[in-house]
This record gives sequence, structure tokens and C-alpha cells, in this order.
Amino acid sequence: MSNIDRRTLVKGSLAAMMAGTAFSRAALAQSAEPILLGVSGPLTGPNAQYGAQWKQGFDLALDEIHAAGGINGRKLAYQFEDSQSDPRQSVAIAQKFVSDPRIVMELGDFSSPASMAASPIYQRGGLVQFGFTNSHPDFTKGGDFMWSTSVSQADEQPLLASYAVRRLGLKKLAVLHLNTDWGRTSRDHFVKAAKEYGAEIAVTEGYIAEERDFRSTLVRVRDASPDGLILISYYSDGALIARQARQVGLKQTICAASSVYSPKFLELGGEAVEDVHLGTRYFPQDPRPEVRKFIEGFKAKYNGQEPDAFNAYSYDAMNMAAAVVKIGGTDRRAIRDAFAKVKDVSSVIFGQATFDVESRRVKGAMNAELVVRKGQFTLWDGKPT
Amino acid sequence: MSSWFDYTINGLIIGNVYALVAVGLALIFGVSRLINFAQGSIYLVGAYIGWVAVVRLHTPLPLTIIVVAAAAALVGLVIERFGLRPLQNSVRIAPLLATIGISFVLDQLVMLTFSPNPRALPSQLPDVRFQLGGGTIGPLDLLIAGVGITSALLLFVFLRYSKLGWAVRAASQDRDAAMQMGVDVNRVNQAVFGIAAALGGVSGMLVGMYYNQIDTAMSLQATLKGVVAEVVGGAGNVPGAVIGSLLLGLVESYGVAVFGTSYRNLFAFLLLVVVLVLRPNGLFISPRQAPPEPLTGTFIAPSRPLRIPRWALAVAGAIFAVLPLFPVSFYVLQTLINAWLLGMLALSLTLVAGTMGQVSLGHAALLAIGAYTSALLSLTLNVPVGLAIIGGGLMSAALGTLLISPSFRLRGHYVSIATLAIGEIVALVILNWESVTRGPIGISGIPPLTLFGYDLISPSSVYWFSLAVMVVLALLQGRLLTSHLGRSFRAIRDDDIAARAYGLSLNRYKSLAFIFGGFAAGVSGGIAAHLYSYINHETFNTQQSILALTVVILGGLGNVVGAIVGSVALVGLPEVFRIAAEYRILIYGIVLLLLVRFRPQGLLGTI
Amino acid sequence: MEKQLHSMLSLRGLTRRFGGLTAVDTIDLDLAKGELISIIGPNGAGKTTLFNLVTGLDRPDAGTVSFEGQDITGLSPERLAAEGIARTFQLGRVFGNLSVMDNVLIGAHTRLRAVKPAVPVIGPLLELGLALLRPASVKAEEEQLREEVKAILARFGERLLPRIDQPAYSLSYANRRRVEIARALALKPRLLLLDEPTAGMNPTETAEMQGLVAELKAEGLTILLIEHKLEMVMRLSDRVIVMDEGKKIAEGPGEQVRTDPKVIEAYLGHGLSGTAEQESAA
Amino acid sequence: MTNSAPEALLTLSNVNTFYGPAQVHFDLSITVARGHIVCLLGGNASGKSTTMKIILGLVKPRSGEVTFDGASLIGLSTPQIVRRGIASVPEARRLFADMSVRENILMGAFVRNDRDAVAQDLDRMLTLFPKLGQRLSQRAGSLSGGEQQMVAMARALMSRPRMIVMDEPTMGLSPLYVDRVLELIRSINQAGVSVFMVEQNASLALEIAHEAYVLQTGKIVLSGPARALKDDPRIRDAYLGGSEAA
Repeated sequence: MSNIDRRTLVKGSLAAMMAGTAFSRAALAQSAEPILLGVSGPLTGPNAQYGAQWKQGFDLALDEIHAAGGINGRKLAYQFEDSQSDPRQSVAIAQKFVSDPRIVMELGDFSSPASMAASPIYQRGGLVQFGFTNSHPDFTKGGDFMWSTSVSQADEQPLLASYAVRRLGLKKLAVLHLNTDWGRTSRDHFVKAAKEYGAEIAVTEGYIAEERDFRSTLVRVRDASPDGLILISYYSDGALIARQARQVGLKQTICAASSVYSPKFLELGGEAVEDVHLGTRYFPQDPRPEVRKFIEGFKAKYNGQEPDAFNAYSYDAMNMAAAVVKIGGTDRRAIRDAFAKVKDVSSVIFGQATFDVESRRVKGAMNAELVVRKGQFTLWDGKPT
Repeated sequence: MSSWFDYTINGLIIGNVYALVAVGLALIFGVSRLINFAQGSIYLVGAYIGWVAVVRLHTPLPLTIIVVAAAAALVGLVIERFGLRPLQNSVRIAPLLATIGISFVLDQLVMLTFSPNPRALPSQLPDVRFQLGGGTIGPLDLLIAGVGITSALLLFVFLRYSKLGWAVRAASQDRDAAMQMGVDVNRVNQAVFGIAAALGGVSGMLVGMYYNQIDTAMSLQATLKGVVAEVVGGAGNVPGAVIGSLLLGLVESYGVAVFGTSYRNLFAFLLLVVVLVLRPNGLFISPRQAPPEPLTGTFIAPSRPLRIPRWALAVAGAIFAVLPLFPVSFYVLQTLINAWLLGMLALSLTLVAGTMGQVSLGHAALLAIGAYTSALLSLTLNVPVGLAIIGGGLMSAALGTLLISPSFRLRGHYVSIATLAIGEIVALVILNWESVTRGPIGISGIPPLTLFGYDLISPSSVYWFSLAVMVVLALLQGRLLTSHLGRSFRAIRDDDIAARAYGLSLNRYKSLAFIFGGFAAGVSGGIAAHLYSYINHETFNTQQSILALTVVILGGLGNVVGAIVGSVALVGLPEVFRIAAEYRILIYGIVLLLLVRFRPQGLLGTI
Repeated sequence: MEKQLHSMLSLRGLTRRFGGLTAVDTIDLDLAKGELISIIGPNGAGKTTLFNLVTGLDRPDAGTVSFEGQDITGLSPERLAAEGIARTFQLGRVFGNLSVMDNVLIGAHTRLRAVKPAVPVIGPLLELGLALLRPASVKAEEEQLREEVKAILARFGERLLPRIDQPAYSLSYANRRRVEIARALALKPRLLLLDEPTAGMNPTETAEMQGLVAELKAEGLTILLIEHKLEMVMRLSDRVIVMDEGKKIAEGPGEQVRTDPKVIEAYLGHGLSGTAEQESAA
Repeated sequence: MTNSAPEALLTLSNVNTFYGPAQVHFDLSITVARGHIVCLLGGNASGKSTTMKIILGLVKPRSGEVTFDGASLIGLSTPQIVRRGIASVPEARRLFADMSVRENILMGAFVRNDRDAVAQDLDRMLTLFPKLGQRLSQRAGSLSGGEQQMVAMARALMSRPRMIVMDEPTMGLSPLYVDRVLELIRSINQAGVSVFMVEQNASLALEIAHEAYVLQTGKIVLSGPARALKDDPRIRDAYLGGSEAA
């Protein structure tokens, strides 16, 4: 530790630091210690639930990776630092990871402010920041060390729009979206696509994450007399909106973004989410082998608990990290380069994931059209609700 | 027409929900003159106890209510006995800070026990809906309204006709005189906390059932809305709190109706500021005459500050200045950079809250103004980063002072509440003013720090830069404090009436304090923007304001060195506790409580 | 009542109500330059409210206040301080955390010139700049004021000078009252309002204070005094005004007021003051 | 009233009190005999009000003993002391301003549980203070100073105390009320309640007191039977004012 620091201090230059990292890596390569990944994410604070879900996905993936012999015989491990999704803490964590030679790659952070504030440090420090939930369009523009498997909303939203407009035949839409960078970007892509498909956007309403009461918002929606409600929401707020929509007597078809896909959505929404349509990456009966393995493994490890989207993201992310480390070894630059080399990594979200080197994202997320029937996510049978 | 009816009904329904929290807050404020920031946490605890009762123990509703009320009351009693009673004779701000610390601890305990995942809390009432206007209401709406109104009525009857109720009222009006009538004031406090907590717990449970959802993030929101409703109605006034809550619900609902959903909270906080400006004591409390003589500061107690010799400061400064030359990790440097940035904010706040006595709870807004100004100047107008940061400081000084000026005529707690609201308003304007601030997308690609054409990107150079800026600001502030302005600020803090009688215009000097402090905060925000390269409306949030206030109180109000020491301590502590992972915020909360308990005048003392 | 040609302060029909209570009820008063008028009356008679109305801390519901021929009704206290009206407070309002020196320097606030340039609008910003830069003129002014403060404090003998750097909260009650008076003097007032300056003082201290007020009067200062200690009132006052329940019930030279049956009935009473008792008995 | 060494009801012996570093009382010793009116004279800040607070347990002395009816009061809370039979009329009345006059008076009976007797006592107060009858439902804060004093005294009597301590009961009252208050104190006393009063107005106090103490900056400088003190030239100098002129 002090080895690299002393060197960097003398010159204070980044090149020296990188050299130091490479140097110390050589010494480490021989050891039987696990290959260490850094994770920066929320374990406390308002987004703590997502950090907890990440852990579940990571641990499941690691079990499988180790069962399959690990990374060329070495184990893979992660060091989870709590950032509370706060940029001030994520930058400190970034420095910590960058200057810790054991860390070969970083995963996270959760929110865009926390992730993107840390990006310059990872970029300059030459450590990959693998932001697997960062859908902000500018995230990967932070530099060539920023990679993401978060589904681009430019890809996802047209699929949702197609589901709503073309398949369900909705013509006049009310869009409710989380007023965050994600929700806003998603809304814009959705609106654009929906219009292209010939739908009219009657009203769009952005709400803040802490909002729980949507009754007045839904009166606005009602007055716009749409024939469908589009929810660009997470599962907790999505469930709240669906419940309240039914309570105030809105009977229109509801169509939601894939981010509501979670058993919690069913639990929190109860009867109100019956017949809600949603796009998703996978579904419980999905015959794809990677999905079966994930769902069954998850249920077995976590007492029958159903996995949700964030579990899947983190599970995939850990698998992707393993694939990258297999190619890139433990050299930080080689790892960066390995992202461009990995091909067809088995993935719950993408089926087979391969990075687009230009955008440093993965294209071609799987999409299934689901509907909630009898309290279960089921593949839509094409019948109107 | 029918839509307006629906908006009205919806406003009243959500108003009822707010009332459940506001009534408890009002009851406590009435007796203790304390805004209980832990009320939302009790609400949270109630919701989870309700979950245990309903989902695990399958209790019927009446029993659920009794269980939740009893358990929450117990929590309230514990808070009163161990958290607040020991602070009875310390500075008035100490209990306020203690309630903040208690809320940290409670929220974390719930999170650790139940995991942060949201849970469904099924309603135990039959799901029948009654048509009302264009919408429907269900039995829970009626139950919540019933509980709100019934508890307000019961409280009214209790206060008016029971012996203990009389004791509560007597104690709230004159503690000493009540004691002289044989009233055991500690008992009264306990009773009040017990009742308020029972009410808070039951309301958390009912609201959880109402939304079929409970999670650990519900606490702060509940507190914020409850405080707004309570202050609008007139702090300490129970029926006022109910009416304030309904009014808040209506204003929010109509705000949504007219301007759209994302403006909702903007209207809530605007309502609060407008009410405070027009009727500084809330709608239902008659304006009081000037506070009785002698008045020695609202929050400030006399204390002997710890004098640190100049040479010691110089030595400490020198050690920190040469630190990057030694083998310390970049992580340590980055942590200290965070401390220096927080230090600038704390300098700003210790000037306005400590030296000037305007305890601001919305100081993060000044960071945000500085950060956005600097980011936009450098991005869209290509202003060199160094100048852009100064521009951010100036904008924060000017705009921040202008925005906070409505609070200049307020005193004590009301200043804190008004600034809290103003801080929220700034964040919401940033969210909604998309043409300038890019709304929720935020500003990315902010150029890194540069100085005279040199990029400051290595941690050491950023460290030196931020340290230097902070030291310069600290020295300037030290100089300010020794000038006639420092004297004038402190005079206004100690006794604004006497200060006015000697020609000190409150507007002028409060403005000057905010201009100087706003500059420091704006510079801090500006540096942060260039350091992070990306900011949005959530980067500078209420938690930052609370953290800054904690730093200032810990360091000692008005104490320049204390602000810096406090910043290092409060940035450092959570990092030190990092090994404790999920437990670190809990530990932090406990450390905070202990500090408040044993050193309420701050580590270095009030100046 | 004789008409004052050069009335420094005149009140006409001054009235202030609080709820149902009329604290100050149509009060007329004329105070000539150099004159000392005492206001006496039971607590709650409205004396302090009257002071608040004159110094701008409270606004009258009716009536006018004029100072040197100018209508100053409803002006802010800070404006009135700049006009040269200084006051002390009934129970004392010192700045607890400020040193004695700083307390008295606040009194000189309205006289700051070098550091408070009389430029409109940007004046406050210049004030901030000057406070930070502290050019020679500002330093000199501060130095000179500090000397003045010491001279003022010297009027109280050794009571305050040795405690010049102590925070006011550490002072005895009587010393806090002295600090208040010193602060008022530092304003170089044209009109001084003293609200019970000897409250809480023992006979020796009272005598000292009486001497000081007499000195100030001899120096030509115009003074309005609220005081309960009758002897002091009788010795110092040119005229005495007696208030009761907000109304002026008597006005005139001390001896005349003291023997006024209305005053004896409402304020002095029978057996309230040794002297009054004897005289009314006589 | 006889002077045959009546039994002591309340005693303070060698009490030393501090506020922070400042000493307020120096070896204060005071005795209130059963059935007597005892008055403590002194200027502002001489420590008079603190003496009252010590008796009521609102301020704890650093050393010394306070006994009431033979038992120590040290360490008891104010409510406990009130239950022992000491009622108070605090300085500046300290009514509960937003409560009604009736509620204020009944607050005085807070320590009692005999509802019927309390109701009777309320009626007795109204015969003692007839003017309050019409004001019962009014806010106490809206009363005049004299009326407030009546309420404060009625309130104190409602606990059926053995002793009442009063802090400047005549302060700021018009002479009409001063006379009335003095009459009342006398009649309360004649009904068997001992009175300890703190007063600045020496001539008034000495008129009705049996014994008096003079407190100056925390020390008792004079004490004795009121009649004797009334003629003491030192008292005349310090408190009766205008003696030189006379």
C-alpha cells in the first residue's frame, strides 16, 4: 500500500501511479488470495434496499463461479463500501479503490450523482468503473474506463412503446415517470417512440422519488382522458400508483417499464396490479437456460424468495466481471481492454451479452411482454385485457 | 367543476395523513418548545410494529392499534427519559440536535432489524369503496380521518377537562409556576411524549396500511410534512396543527391541479414561507409581543470558548499543508478534501447560525446555487474554472441572501423551519427549471478544476487547492469577527431588540452575514461541482444541511476553528466506522447523541 | 401648561392598546432641550410602553411623536438611534456574550463614519469590504472610539474599567445596568431615556447613579427618566409626570406633584413612602 | 400576637447558594415561626427571590439545611415540597395566561384529590375575592395586575397550605390593591397559615410582618421583630427613602 503511495507522492503524477499498480500486481498474482472487486453502493440511507439486493445477486453469482472453478483457480471476491449513494462518499471510496492495488475493477455506484461524481477519479486512476445500473446517457461518456450493462433507455423504451401502442392498441397515453435522470430520459425516449407508432401523448407527469400520494396526479390523468397509463417507475412507486389509480376509479390499461419487475410489485400492489402489462428481461417461466439457472439458484439460496430486476442486474454484473477478469487477468488496463473482447457472456438480461465498443454498453436486451394474471407475472397471451 | 371537487377531497385526505404526525409534533412543541425531529422515526417504528402484529401475529385491527400505540408510547418514553431529559438545562439547541440524532438511531435500528426492502402492510379493513365525486374513498380514508379528528378531539377534551391535561397546559405556559402548583413536570413531559409517540406510531401504521407499503425512507418525509403542517397552524397548537395539515394537503392538491405533479412540494414549502412571513407564529397563534427582558440570545448560552494558541493553529495548518508529501493514501486525501469542502460550508453556517444566531437548516441550497452557477458558467460560457467558482460564490452570496431574507424577521425555531423550507424550494426550482438547470438530468461533463491554465486533477493538487481556499476563507472570517461587523453580528444575536435600539439594522447586518457566508458556501459548491463533474438536484440535499449544522454545533457556534475541527470529525467518523458497514450510521448517531449530551456547547465552545 | 418654544420631544395624544387594555392613553408631553423629566407611577402604568413608543420599538395606535420639530412617529428604532435617541431598558438588555468594551462600542455604532460610507445601495458592501481591509481611517476611528469608551467607563470609577474585557454575562446586576448607561452615552445622545437606572442598586450605588445623572444633566443632556426612587426623582427632575393605567394623572414640579391628592391616591398612597405618609398626614 | 417563642415551622440554616461561579447566598439562616408572617427585605439581585426558590426546591443550595415542620426539604422536588403544605405566590403572579381564571384557581388544588371539598373551597375563594366571580371564564392573561394578584393568592390558598411563600405580592399594584392585598395576607395569616414574603417595599412589609430579615448581596445584615426594625435608622436609610428629607 505505502509502496505505491510513496511513488505517487514524489511526482504526484498519474502515470507513476499506474506503473506502481502494475508493479504491485505482479507480486500479487502469485498469491492464493481472491481477486478483489470493489463495490461502491448504498447499504444505508434512502436507497439501502438496492444495495441489499445487489449483495444477493453478487453472492449467488460468486457461488456459481466458484463452483465452476473460479477464475483460473483463484477465487473472486468483492469489497462492498457503503456510499449511501452520496457523491461525497463515492468519491472518497473511489480514491480508496484506486489506491488499493488489490482492487482490479469497481462496480457501482447506484445513483447517477454518486457514480458520475466518482467517474473522473476512476478514469484518471485507470480503474474500470462498471456501472451496471447507470442508465444516465452520459455515464459512459466519462471516459474509456466507464462501462455499463445497464440497458440503454434508447433501446428499452421503444420496446415498451411498441408493446403499448402496437400490441395493446393504446392510442392516447398518459405517462407517469419518476422525475430523475433515469425517469426523464426514459420518458423522452418513450414519448418519441410512441408518437412514431402513432399514439398521442395526452399528459406526462413527473413525480419525485419520495412521493406516495398520487390521487391528485391521477385526477389530472383522468381529465386528460387517456386510454392507457404508462408507468416509468420502480416497483414500489409503480405499485402505489396502480393501487391509487384503481382506488380513484381509473380503469384504463396500465403498462409499466421493466423496472417494476419484482415480486415486491405484486406484494405491494395486491389486486390493483392485476392486468398490469410490463416489459421485462425475463419471466419466471422463461425457458432460457441462464434464466432458469438464475431463478432456481436464487430461490434455493434465499429460502424460496423470488428474484427481482436488481437481483438480476447484480447477478449479471458479477458474471460479466468474472468473464472480463478471465480475459484481462488482474491488470487494470488489461481489464479495461477485456471489456471490448468479451463475447456472448451468458446473461439473464441480454441472453448473450457483448459490449458495443463505441458506446461501452450492451445492446439487445431481452424483452418479454408480461401481464399480471392472478397475482403472477405471466407471458402475455395476446388477448386484450 | 367536478375535478375541483376531487382535488379538494384528495387534498383533505392527504391532509388527514399529515395531521396524524402534526398533532404529535404540536403536542410536544406545546410543552417542550421543541420540534421533535424524531417524530417521523416513531411513525416508522409504529409502521413496522404494525407489520409484525398484522403479518406475523395476525392480530385483529383493534388489537393491532393497541399494540402499536403501546409499543410506540414506550419508545417515546425512552426517548424522553434518556435522550431529552438529561438535556433539560443545556442550551436550547441541544435537544433539537438530540432529536435528530435519535431519529438516525431509530431509523437505522429499524433498517437493520427489518432490512431496507419495502414491505406490504395489508389493510385489515374490508375493501369496500364509496363513490365520492369522481373518485372513491375507502374505509381506511375514513379511519384515518376518524383517528385524526378523534385524537384531536380527545386531546382537546384531555387538555380541557382532565387533571393531567391541565397540568400539561399549565406546564406549557409556565414550567416553574406549574411546579409550584405541585405539577411534576417530568411526569407531564413523559405523558406528552408517550401520547405523541403513541399517536405517531398508530399513524405510521395506518398510513402504511393506506399505501399497503412501508419502508425505512418514510421517516424523514413524514417529519418534514408534519413540521410544515404544524408550523403553518401555529407551533404548539393542536387544533391548529389539524387545520394546518388540511390546508397543506389542499395547497398541494391544488398545486398539482394547476401546475403539475412535480410542483407539488414547491407549493407546500412556499405555503410555509408565506405563512411565516405574514404571520410569524403561524395562523392560529396570536402574534406575541416582544420577548421579555432580559433576552440573551435565543439559542446561545454563555460559554467559555477554548482558546487555541496561534502557534498551535499554525503548526496544525503546516502539518496539513505538507501532508500530501508523506505517504498517505489518496483515500485519506480525498476524505480530507471532503472535510475541507464541508469546512467551507461550516464556516458559512457558523457565521450565520453561530455568530449571527440565524440557525439555518437550508444551507445546502447555497452549495447548490454556487455549484450550478459555476458549472453553467464554465460549460456554457466557457468562463475559466477559477473565475467560474468565484462567480458561483458571488451568485450564492447574492441570490442566497435574497432568498433567505424572508427569514430575517423571524426568531428561534422559526428561522430554522423557514430556511429548511427555502432550501427545499431551491432544490425543487432546480428540478423544475429545466431550461437552465437541465432538470432531473443534471449537468454532466463539468470541466475539472483548473487554476491559471493548469489542471488540478491529482488528489494532492485538489487537496492543496481546497485546503488553501478554506484557510483563506477562515482567515477572512476570523478577520471579519474581529472587526466592528463581528461585534455587530454578535450583538444582534444576543439581543436583537437592544441592537436595533442602537442603530443596527437587522436586515442590513443579517444580509451582510449571509453575503459573506453565502460566498464561502457557494465557493464550496463550485469546487465540488468541478470535482464531481456531474451534479443534479439531489447532489446537495437536506442531509447536507443537517450535517453542516451538526458540524457547527459540535465545533461550537460561531467558532471558526471549531467549524473546521467539526468538519474533519464528522467527515472522518463515518469513514472510520466504515468497517462497521451497515452499522456505521447507527454508531455515528450514537456518537452524536453522546457529544450533545456531554458537550452541548461544542467541542471548542461558543464564541 | 406652558408652551415650550424649543421643545425637543413632544408627544401628542399618544395611545397604544394591547387587546382590551389601553397601556398608553392619549399622552401629551413636551420635553425642552436640557430638561429632565421623570415619569413615575405604579408598574403597569404604561411608562415602559411609552418609552417603547418614543424609541420606535413599538408603534402607537394613535397620536404623534416629534423630535426637534420633525414627526418621527413609527420610525424604526435604528433610524431613531441615528437621530440621537438613546435608551436603557428596565431589566437590562446587555449583550451577554460581548465584552464590556464591545457592549459600549455598539453604543457608538451610529457614529461610525469611516467604516460606514454614506453611499446608497452599495454602502453595506463597502462596509463589508472596509471591515475586512481595514484601511488606516477605519483603524483610527476604531482606536479613537476605544479611547472614548474608556473615558466613558471612567465615569463609573473602578466599577467597570477593570472588567473591560469580561463578557457582560459575568457582571453583577448593577454593573450590567452601568454598562447599559455607558452604551447609551457612547451614542452621544441628544435625548436620553433611562428606564429605572437604579433598580437593583443599594443606597450607595443609587447615590452614585444619582450623581452621574445629575452630571449628565449639568452637561446639558436632555433626559427622560423612569424611576421609583422618589428622593432621586425629586432631586433631579425639572418636572415630574405621574402615570396610572396609561393616563397622565399629574404633571408639574416635584413638590407640587408629591402633594397632589390624586397622586397620593393613585400612586403614593397612604403609608407607601415614609415621606409621603408624613406629608399627607401633615 | 404573643411573642412567647413560638415553634419554628420553616428554618433555613447556613445556606450557601451559587449560580455558576457566583455566590448568591452566604450562610443564610432564616426562621419562620408557626403562625407568623416573616418578611425578607432587600433590593433587586440581593438574593431574595433565590431564597424563595430554595424553599420551593427550584434551586438547590450547595450547602446548608432547609427544614419544614421538622423534616428536611433538601433533595425533595418542588411537587413533593408543595405536597408537604407549602404554597406559593410567585413573583409577577405567573398565572397561566391562556387558561381561564377558574382553571387557574383550580390548578392551585392540583395536589388535592378531594373533588367535593375543592369545589367548596372554590366557592370560599369567590366570597373572599368577590370580584373574581364575574371573571371566572375569562383568560387569566386579560386581567389587570391587581386582579391577577387576587387570582394568584386564591390559587395558592386552594392547596390548603400550612405556609404560603410570596414573592413581592404588592409589586406594581395600585394603592387600592396594595391595601387590599395586605388585608388579605393578614386574614390568611389569622386563619392559621404562616406567611413568608419577599418584599422590596419595606414600609408595607413591616406593617404586617411579625419578624423581618434584611438581605444585602446574599448576607443577612439585619433581623428582628418587625416593629423594632421599622424604627431602625438603617432600615429607614436603605428602604424607606426620603428619610434625610424628613
